Amino acid sequence: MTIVVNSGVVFLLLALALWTVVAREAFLAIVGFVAYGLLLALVWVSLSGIDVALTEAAIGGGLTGALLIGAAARLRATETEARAQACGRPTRVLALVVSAAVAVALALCVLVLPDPAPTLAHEVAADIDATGVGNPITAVLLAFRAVDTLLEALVLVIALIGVWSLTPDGFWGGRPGMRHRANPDGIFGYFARVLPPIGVIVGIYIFWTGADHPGGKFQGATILATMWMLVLMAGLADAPPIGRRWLRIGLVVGPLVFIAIGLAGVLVPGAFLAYPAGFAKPLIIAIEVALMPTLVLILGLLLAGAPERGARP
Amino acid sequence: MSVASLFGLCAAGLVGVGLYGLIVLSHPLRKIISFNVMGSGVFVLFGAVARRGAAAGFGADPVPQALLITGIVVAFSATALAVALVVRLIEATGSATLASEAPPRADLDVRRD
Amino acid sequence: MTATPDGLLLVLAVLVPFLGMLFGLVLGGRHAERVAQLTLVLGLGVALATAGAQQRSGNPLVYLLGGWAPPLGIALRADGLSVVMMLAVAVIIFGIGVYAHGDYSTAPGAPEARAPFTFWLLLLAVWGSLNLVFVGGDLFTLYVALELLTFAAVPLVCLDGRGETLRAALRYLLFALSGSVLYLLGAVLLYGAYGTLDITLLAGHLRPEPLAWTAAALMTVGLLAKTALFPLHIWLPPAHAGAPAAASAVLSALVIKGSWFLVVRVWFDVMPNVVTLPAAQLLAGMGATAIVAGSVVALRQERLKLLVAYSTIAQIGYLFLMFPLAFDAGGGGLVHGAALTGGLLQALSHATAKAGMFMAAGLVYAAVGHDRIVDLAGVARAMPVTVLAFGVSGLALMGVVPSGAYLAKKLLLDAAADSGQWWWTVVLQVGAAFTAGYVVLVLVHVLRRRPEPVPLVARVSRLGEFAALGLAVCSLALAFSALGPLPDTLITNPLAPAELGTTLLVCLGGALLAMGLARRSLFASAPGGNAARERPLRRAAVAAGVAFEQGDALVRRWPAAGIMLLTLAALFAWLLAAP
Amino acid sequence: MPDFLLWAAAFVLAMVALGLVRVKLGPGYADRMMAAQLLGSGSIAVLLLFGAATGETAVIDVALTLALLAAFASSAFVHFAAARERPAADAEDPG
Amino acid sequence: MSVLVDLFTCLSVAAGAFFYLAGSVGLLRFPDAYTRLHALTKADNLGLALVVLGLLPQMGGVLAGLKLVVIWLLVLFSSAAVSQLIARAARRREAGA
Repeated sequence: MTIVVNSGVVFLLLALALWTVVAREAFLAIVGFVAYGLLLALVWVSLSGIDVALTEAAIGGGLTGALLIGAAARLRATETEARAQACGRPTRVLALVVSAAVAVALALCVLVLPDPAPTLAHEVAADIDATGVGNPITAVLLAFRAVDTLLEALVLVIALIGVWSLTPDGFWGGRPGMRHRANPDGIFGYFARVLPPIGVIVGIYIFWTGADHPGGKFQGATILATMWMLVLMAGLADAPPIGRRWLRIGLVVGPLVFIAIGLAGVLVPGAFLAYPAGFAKPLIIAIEVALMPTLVLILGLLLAGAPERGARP
Repeated sequence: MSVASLFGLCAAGLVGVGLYGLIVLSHPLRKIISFNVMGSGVFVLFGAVARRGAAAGFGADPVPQALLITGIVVAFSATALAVALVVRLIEATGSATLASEAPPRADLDVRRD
Repeated sequence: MTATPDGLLLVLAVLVPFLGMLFGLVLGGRHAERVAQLTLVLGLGVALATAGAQQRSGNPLVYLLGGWAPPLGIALRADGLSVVMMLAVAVIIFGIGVYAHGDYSTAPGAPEARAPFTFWLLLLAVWGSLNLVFVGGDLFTLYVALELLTFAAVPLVCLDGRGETLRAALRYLLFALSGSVLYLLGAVLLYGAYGTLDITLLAGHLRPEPLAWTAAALMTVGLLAKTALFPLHIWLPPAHAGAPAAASAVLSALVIKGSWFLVVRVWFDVMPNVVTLPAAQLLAGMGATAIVAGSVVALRQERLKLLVAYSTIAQIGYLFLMFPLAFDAGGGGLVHGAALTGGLLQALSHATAKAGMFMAAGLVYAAVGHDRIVDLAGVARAMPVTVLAFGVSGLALMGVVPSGAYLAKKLLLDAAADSGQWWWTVVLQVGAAFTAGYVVLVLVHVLRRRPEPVPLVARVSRLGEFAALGLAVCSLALAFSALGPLPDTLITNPLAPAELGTTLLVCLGGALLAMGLARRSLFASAPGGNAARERPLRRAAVAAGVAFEQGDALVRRWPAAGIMLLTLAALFAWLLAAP
Repeated sequence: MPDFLLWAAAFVLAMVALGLVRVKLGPGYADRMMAAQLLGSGSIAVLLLFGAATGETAVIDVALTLALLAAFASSAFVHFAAARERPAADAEDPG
Repeated sequence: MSVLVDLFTCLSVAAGAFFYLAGSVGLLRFPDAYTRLHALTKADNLGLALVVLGLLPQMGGVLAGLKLVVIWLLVLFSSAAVSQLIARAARRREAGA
């Protein structure tokens, strides 16, 4: 029975993917992409990946969509020019042939995947007690493969440095993005005053439940970051200048605490990123708590873009 | 057909669609969207692989699922950096074309005479 | 699998640069540079210690992160290949750090400025990511490392914020991202087939079967797109030529070596028994095409930095020649051996020399205010150390007698002779001749006399000149590796008539190529003067050169590059499956 | 019972798909922005029905996240789309 | 008892699904943007309300039920605000054109 729903999802997903490619305007493609992101959340639920579904719902639908639409609003004039440079028919046919070939090859690969499938689920089940957390995904992300999570935080820091490096020279140290001047008493202002308190509670809840149930720092941080951006978009507050000391500290506190706890592990149980017996869960939670401000700040600032004006409000 | 195979095949299609868009679309923002479609195709394939690995009381193999979360974050960072570059490129040049250089000129020596 | 005693050094090698970046970010202002300089010293120390530890034990260093063994956990592993690369990168980054002090220092009391601040942080980020690429033992961790490397490298391209460099950076980012998604796709298939992403475990499980072929093909082309092997070099020339000199040195000498190293890892250590000789021949064939096309187009350039950028394309091609030579005909797989050593040595020589060359070109640009090759007459007198650095780098790239590249070429030539693949001998020698060609081309122009002294628009940075010269000399000094790890039968007498004769022949060939292909006739005293007296031979060569240029412009169009990327994937999959 | 809920989920999904045709047709931006609306409430209903049918209670958290993020995304859509309709004064600060 | 509860769920969810149908048909058939907006937001919110109402008794605990209600309120609130904004944007566009 689930196959009916799933087939419907697959059909819609492919249709929306095609839409994002063939749509005439970037705006339409982005509408399609946001719809696509929402549907992906359904896919992850079907594939028993609630944690991934949460991440996808937060990133795929919300964050990426807002990022793209913000850019598209500024790039409209360049679309006609791009359309004029569209490839000719032979190129498109060739591209279609090679992409289809890759898709067919992948489909064949999917059909010949070994049965029974190799899995690490048994290993995770055997060792999860040592980590003290109940959610296997959290155990993988913060114990077995903790270094990936540390690197993920570094990826975000470097991406932010990269975005900041695009600042026009006069505005270094200024505030990111445009100043939004929506009417604070209008609908949008009202909306941006009511939604964030709820969002903050939900975000913290999703973060907190992550130790034992689906959820976690990243999903929670995304919600908090979007609420922050909502407040900025409504003009209720302004983005901080990128030179502020508190901001810089916030950006590095997560990775630094992570590395510090990791190095402490060298002394006591004897390996980088290992936790002493019995202290695993509190240390994992300490790392997640420290990562929260970093993730919220970076996600929000990535959305806001490079500084485009001075530090004065 | 199992759920995993169904979505695995769907993933193959998504990768194909994303690749096609990445090749033929000329506006960089559209390329970025196609990149995301293609990336999500890869992620869905990984999700299907994880689903096939359901065992030990887990609905899916947790290791690929954890990797997926990292992958989604990395893809978002890439998108943010790319979008910032596109915005800056257009502010600086007023154009979003990726085709940069003029076509090669014939030899100076030969043409001069 | 167990950890080895000194394994913690591997963690430090990755952590130290990243910690430097984080502290630089939080301290800000001119502290960013201070922190970076401190980190350069510390990191060099860690690299030396790692190399020492690996030498002492003779076995790969292994560290289990968090104490969890693969397949559940992640291991860091450093074999000889890794430590040599780590050491080279540490030395080159140190050199670049010294060089960049001139361009990117912040005066006391001055406010934090964009370019210096981001340069130092990104330099450290590139370093940390590269070290992770060298020691990572897990294909997914390596994917993250590759992305880290890309995100750190892309902003370096457009550090000066000009429109054309922004465009180059965007091209680079988008193409590199396509490449890394293909790599990830391959890794996903491997996990689906074998249930692990650990390199050594995978090597044990992998069998020649459709899943492995597809995965190998996808990962290979994905990495090649990031390495910019011809014809996938769509992004390289504008990016490397447009970036500021210090950044170009980082990009050209180091960043592309990250993905090249992963190709080597995947082919030699993950799937040595899956890859086939025809696939290796294709890889080397692409390399050979890169050498010819990159060199011809380099000779046709008017600007020094573009010339050096196109020469990078040729050098990248060189790095892929070793694959078929490392093939063990009896065992039917890739083996670690003389050919791999040769390839590695080639990479090190290229990295050091290329960094030196870009720095020298950058110094010229900064001092003269332009880098039009034909107008560089008299520069040799104005800035002799810089020209010396350029010349020494050029000699090192050519592979003349006392240099690392000479040894590398020797190793590869021997391997070609041993395996009976004589055609690669020809490619190796032709490649050297082309290198000689563009070095001669530049030197002829800069050494030319000029009645009045060259007007310099800026003071030449002494420190920068010596950094460039230092790296160039390092490249020559790699010849001393003949005293250490290399087989002592390799070079019986480097001054034997045959050796000297070959070198002379290569230089002569290079000079002829330069004369034939250069945009402006080499011996024209005034530009455009003697066009009427062109010989037919020169006309034919010029026509060929123009054809190459047009071909290059054709394959560097985005749709063409994308289609070729996928076609190559199909070709690799077919060649892996065929025999 | 689960079967019924799944049928209901499939039905709502089909309705969402039907509504998307309007987005394709346009003609104005308003119609297209309604897509975000429709998708938000539609996909949340599908998720809840699907979760209830398969007994996966954590799906509610996904729906909760989706509700918040869809609200954010659709308001961002309207905000930016409206901002570019006007002569830039509203959203951009020239100084 | 449980049969009654299930029946309630079925009826309520079916009614909810019907309103989704009504909303989509309205979105397709109505003549202009305002009426379409009206059809969509009203019908869909009611549809979601009925689905949530139907699922409430199927939830294990109070917290889950509470979260369901919060979801509905969130959607209600955001669709009210966003549809206002959409309508304004549409009118401004008409006025401008």
